[in-house]
Amino acid sequence: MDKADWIELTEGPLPVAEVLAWVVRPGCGAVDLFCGTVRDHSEDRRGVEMLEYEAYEPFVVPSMKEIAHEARRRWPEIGRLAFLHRIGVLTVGEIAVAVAVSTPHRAEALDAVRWSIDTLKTTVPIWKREIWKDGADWGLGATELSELGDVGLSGT
Amino acid sequence: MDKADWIELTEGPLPVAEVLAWVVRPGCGAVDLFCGTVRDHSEDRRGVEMLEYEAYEPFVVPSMKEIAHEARRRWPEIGRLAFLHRIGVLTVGEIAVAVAVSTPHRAEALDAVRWSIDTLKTTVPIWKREIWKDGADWGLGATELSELGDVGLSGT
Amino acid sequence: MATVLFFGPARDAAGARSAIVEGTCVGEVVAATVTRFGEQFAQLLPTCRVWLNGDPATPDAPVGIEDEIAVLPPVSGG
Amino acid sequence: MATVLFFGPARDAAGARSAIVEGTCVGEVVAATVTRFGEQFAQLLPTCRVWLNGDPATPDAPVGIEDEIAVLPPVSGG
Repeated sequence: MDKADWIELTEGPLPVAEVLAWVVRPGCGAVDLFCGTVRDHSEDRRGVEMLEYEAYEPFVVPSMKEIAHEARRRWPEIGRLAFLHRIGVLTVGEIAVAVAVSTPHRAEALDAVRWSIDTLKTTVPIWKREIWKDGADWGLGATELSELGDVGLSGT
Repeated sequence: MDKADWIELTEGPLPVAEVLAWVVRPGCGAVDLFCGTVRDHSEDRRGVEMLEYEAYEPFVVPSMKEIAHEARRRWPEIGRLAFLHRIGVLTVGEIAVAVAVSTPHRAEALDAVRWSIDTLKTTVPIWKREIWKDGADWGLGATELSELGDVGLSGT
Repeated sequence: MATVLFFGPARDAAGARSAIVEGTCVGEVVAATVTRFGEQFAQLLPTCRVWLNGDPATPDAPVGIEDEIAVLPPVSGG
Repeated sequence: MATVLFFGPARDAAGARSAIVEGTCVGEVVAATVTRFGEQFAQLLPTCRVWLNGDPATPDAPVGIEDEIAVLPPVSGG
């Protein structure tokens, strides 16, 4: 991994320890890594056991690349950046998404990670299905799909 | 590690992969991990090769425990929380400090990590010495030591 | 005529992952899906975005057999 | 009389990690360090916090041989 961005959609467990080691740069004193993990409940659905993620696969990586590009435009200090999302069936506690950024100082890493995960959640074509003891249904609290341009012009 | 907070001062490499796995909770859908890493420069000091951290050792863990306590008061949603700091000599790219938090939703994890690392940097009795090719001196941009009470009453 | 892909809840509502649907532009194809896939799908459609070959589509964009229209309900990744 | 510990830049300025310093309260001990450790240390002192046995100290707090006073310059952890 020599390139500056590590952007991946995968069915296997996300290699977060490797991501964390990869994202460190000599010129950067700060690394922030956010992980979205499978939770055992969702609003009033108790006992969620698994999540199944599906994606409009050919367009996930391009969509994450657009976010990466915009993040670098907003925070030119970014050293390395990683966006990884998993699809398929995940059990409680497993990591579904990882966002990691290195920057010289900490404020930029924290800001860039927050903006990136917020944007990823509204612009990347991925859906989750929640599977609990007595049923299964699509994730609550879904967000109408936005174009990066829509979100890209607000904030910061 | 059964307890809810993992607070440690150590001379060895920080076990961040282990921290990341430990901090995940079934009731939490978000984990944020911030790492402060050794940077190869500092303001106008180029070519920093190593940092040496020293601490008022008996009071580092108590001071970090106070921060943990206050973080849990501010964000009662926190599942697990880890603050680790390393002392001794570190080379460029090594991790000096790690702050990790899990919460049900992402905003709280990101807020709690930011507040915790900001507070840790001003209230924990640790000093760094920068060692570069032609010299060594104490870290630039040091902050007058605050009581947690001073910072604890502002913000959020 | 174009291939229409349905994702997430739209797939359940349509009862299909994909379908070949008549129409010469995006708007015509989408209108035809409403007729064909019934009430539940029709109710979901206003919350969905429609992409043509990976980009947001306008209703008057012409389509042919090679084109892929995607019906994308509110997303829930992460 | 109390043990005084010097950290970070205060250690360099004092030229010592610790010292036994005369005085019956924190204020007296600190005043004695200024006399004893010279100009560079005296200049740094106003930026330092002074702790007594791990807690912030007031100048009038009484001290004895068992007590530990720490001179803590601006911190730079993390």
